[in-house]
Amino acid sequence: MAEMRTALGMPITHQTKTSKNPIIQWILDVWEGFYTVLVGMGVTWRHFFRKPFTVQYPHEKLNIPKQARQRVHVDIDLCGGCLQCDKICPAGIIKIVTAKPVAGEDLGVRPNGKRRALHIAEFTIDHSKCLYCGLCETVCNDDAIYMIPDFQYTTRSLEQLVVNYSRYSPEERDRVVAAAAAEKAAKQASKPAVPQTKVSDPQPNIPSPSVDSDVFNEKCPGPDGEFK
Amino acid sequence: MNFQDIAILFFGLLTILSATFVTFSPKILYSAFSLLFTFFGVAALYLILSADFLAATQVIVYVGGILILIIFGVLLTARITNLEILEQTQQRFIALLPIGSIGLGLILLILFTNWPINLLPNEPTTATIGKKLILTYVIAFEASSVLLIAALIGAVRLGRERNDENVQ
Amino acid sequence: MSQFNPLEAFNLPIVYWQIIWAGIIVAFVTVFALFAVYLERKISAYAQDRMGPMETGGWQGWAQTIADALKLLLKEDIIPELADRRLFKLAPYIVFAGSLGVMAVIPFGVNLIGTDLNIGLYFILALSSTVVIGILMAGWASNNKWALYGAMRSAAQMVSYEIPIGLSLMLPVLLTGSLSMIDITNAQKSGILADGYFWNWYIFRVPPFTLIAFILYFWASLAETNRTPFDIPEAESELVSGYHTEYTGIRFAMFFLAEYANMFIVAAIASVVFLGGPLAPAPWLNWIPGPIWMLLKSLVLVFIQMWLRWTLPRVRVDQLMHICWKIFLPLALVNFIVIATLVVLWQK
Amino acid sequence: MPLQEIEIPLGIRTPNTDGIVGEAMVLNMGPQHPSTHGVLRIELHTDGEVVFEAIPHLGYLHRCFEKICEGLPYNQIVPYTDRLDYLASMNMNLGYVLAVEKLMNIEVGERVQRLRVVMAELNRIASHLVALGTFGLDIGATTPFLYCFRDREKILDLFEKACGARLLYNYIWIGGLARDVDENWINECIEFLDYFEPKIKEYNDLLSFNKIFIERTANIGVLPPEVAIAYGCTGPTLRASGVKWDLRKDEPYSGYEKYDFNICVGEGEKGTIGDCWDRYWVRVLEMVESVKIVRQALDNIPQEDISAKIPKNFNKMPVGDVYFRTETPRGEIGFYIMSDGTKTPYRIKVRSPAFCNLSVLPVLARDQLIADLVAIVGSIDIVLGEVDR
Repeated sequence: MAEMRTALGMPITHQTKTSKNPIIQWILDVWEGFYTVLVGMGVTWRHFFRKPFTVQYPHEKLNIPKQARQRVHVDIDLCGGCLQCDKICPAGIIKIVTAKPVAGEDLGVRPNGKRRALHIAEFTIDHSKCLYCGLCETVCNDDAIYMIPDFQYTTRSLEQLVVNYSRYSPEERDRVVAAAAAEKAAKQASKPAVPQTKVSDPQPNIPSPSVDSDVFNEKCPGPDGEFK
Repeated sequence: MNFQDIAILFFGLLTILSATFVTFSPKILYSAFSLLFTFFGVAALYLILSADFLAATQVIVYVGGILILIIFGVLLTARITNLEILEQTQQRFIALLPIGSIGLGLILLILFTNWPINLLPNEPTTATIGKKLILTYVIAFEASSVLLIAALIGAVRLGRERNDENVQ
Repeated sequence: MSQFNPLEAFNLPIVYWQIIWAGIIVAFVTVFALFAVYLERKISAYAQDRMGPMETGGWQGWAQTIADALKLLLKEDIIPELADRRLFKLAPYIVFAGSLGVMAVIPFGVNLIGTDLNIGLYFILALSSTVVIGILMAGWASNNKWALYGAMRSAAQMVSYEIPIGLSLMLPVLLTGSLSMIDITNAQKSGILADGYFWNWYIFRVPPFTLIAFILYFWASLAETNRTPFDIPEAESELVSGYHTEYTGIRFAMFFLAEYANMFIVAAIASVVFLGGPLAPAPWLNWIPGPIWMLLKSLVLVFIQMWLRWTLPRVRVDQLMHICWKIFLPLALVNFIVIATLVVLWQK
Repeated sequence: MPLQEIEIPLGIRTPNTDGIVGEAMVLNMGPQHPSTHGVLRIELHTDGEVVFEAIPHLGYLHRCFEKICEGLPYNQIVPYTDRLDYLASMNMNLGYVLAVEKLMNIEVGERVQRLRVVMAELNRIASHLVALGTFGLDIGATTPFLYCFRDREKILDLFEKACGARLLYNYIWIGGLARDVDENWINECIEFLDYFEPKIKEYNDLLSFNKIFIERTANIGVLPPEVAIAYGCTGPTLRASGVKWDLRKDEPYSGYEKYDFNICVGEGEKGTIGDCWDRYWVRVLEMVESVKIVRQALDNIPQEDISAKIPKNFNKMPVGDVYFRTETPRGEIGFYIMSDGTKTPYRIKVRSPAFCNLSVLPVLARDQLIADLVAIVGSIDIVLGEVDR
């Protein structure tokens, strides 16, 4: 190992001088103690004049790469309701309730050009149990769920970390789920279902997320990040 | 009543009160700790009587040495973690005889001594003490140092002996 | 050189002056402790590539320790249920009083001193031994095993290190022929070559020996003040926090204050005894008053104490004793004997 | 020495000096204590400052890892392995993934293998830096700890750029990697290695060769090789006792056989072979070796699809059991996986190195001072997440 240490500029072996004479040995020991203390003081002395390694956190932030996995974010407009993320999540924190639109109801087109086939009646993520493994991100076909580098989302209670990303209010959710169930029941009775009243386009009256979390109501940075 | 009188009264009272506490406290550690105040009171009295070297010696020897030894002794007993180390008083009447005679002797001594009333001016005593120790009382001084060295050697011998047995 | 004599200037009876000086000392120690804690945090930060307190008070977080002290004052005073309440309450005062009392004989200027006892140095040694009692009291009364261990270690350590400290401090006493702090200071004004220069200070007076005595005193004083590498009474990785593990709020603050006051005291003693105290290093610097020189010298020593703390690991209990009895004591003894012989020869 | 001659502690001893049976003082070190490296509780039976019996009590961080695994598909277990040894998550991922790949007979490509080695070795450096720093902290030196963390931060930055996480990576997947790294990352990695190598001298000046540090650690907690083997110690703890045993050399996996590096063993430079200083020093030397391995692995790294071999689902698993062990910074981690053909494992058993290394503590701690016990606990470098699982 000696050649390796010389290559690094380290002493080959830090062999201290030893002596048979106990008095000389005593002097050598005292000197070594004194000398190594001075060497150590030299190291810290040089550091007094070095630029600090840390940054003053709230005022200046370190550059977080945009692929950082700090929080799960859902772009609900893109979600097709395939439930892949729900299935892959090791901690089981994603709860998705979908409902088929009733006959004749058109849910429009998603921003990525695909047809919206399902009501995403509920899309709840319990952030307090998240493992930050990023598996949900890798299985999503529509890039609707992804990790964002937003790490400041402290809340005052654990309940506030359970966030519903769906645009449907609880009443609307119950309504579409009931409607889908009714139509299914009606189909099973092999009768053409009575056309229901058309569900209004969810876009005009966007209900706020059902949980009052200031943090989550704020505009989240996208995957490209507005982070410095 | 000037400042000195007040000081003498205060420190005398402190000494006597804490000494009483040393004697009558049921907890042995309380006794030990109140010795601190006794020693300090005595040192302060020395200081008022312009014996400043004696006062500092009183503190350094009794507080810095003997008191710490006493507390160490108490703490090194088997049940140090027990806060309730109590002291038992036994055979009070037998003890009364020697203590009473010594006390009587001291009281007689106080009453029949011709105490100087005027306080000496505050003069340095260190040099005088040093000269007296090394010139006038040199034999006593050296004898006591020999005694101390003998005690030290004895202590080292005792400590070593026990270690050697442990090694075997 | 400050020749200002407060006794003459205000024409006060000496008792009043001493009471005023006591007040000044208490205020000074408190302010100094706050400043020293801030300094310690900054020094540790810069030694470790950090920034330390930066927020409180604006510029460089200067108000951080003031805020911390206020917080400690406002905190609940918790006394453990099974602790010995009376001794638990008493201990911080004894520790604080012990270290504060020493300040009485430290000269800040040639005439700026609480009381010029003619046994000044001896008085310092005597009074600093009372701190041990307070620490033992705190450790035992806490009814906590870690605190007890800390107290025992502390007592053993401080009692042992009094000896090399005493022997090292005896060198200037031998050279001066007096125990008074003022006499020791004045004796460093003149000596070899020209008067009033720094080479007259005792650290440079008898070349290797007084320097060794100074180094020995400085290292032993680290043990006396429980500083790294000799901070084993409060070694946080072993004993959690040593003898003040159970203390909170204002009582903890008193221990803390006493610790930082002690740091200043040992530095002040070193600067008076070895570095000429309030004397300027050269006559043409005499326009700077003595108290500033005194503070400057003490602060440099305090800085070195902190610098050492953030560099070195901690020694073990038995190694501490080994260093004291087998390294410091022989060196101090040899030093002492050589200087004593030299002084005797000199006077002949 | 035959095994029978090794004294194994049985029961609790009592102090016996000069025929006087003293009363033991029972001291609870932990679960909240500055130097137990997590929620470890050590029951100390002391006589004054001398510890004559130290009994570790575990389980404060038990999270049922093995039971959780029985209910999860194979690929979802990977994030849970991160949490075993949270200071060396990459190595944990690698150990588990290699075990599953052995079960499924997957051969990954050259780039994946090399990147896995790079990540594992970088994580070894990061983990050893924590070990060094906290060991210094146990001895009372605060500054080296901060320096070590400063350099570890740079490794974590690299990891964050590669996979998005700083501590729990979920980077090494069954059959591949979560993300590929680009040329830029490789350059940054080499930049880091150039920066890091001279820093080792700084640690040595400040800590390794400091007289006080040597006095505190040399000849303390000597672990003879026979005892180390008898207790199943692995990793630096074993190698410091002079046993040349490293799975990267002895049972090469993931292409370790291609790299040129040394197995660092304790030589008793400052005291006896197998003392605390040797355990510390072996870690310092291993960081140098890891730097060497990373350089070799990054040299001319081939381009390929890193996700080609990732299985789509785990519905058709081979039935049977498999055991695979790898070398983590703390020693051998072994994953024993029983498969019944379903997509979740029937049983997973983890042989964790820190647990086995900790079991030797009662032997090492006998008749040592409390201060030495702290040094011993620091030198065997346990991570409670892995001890308790």
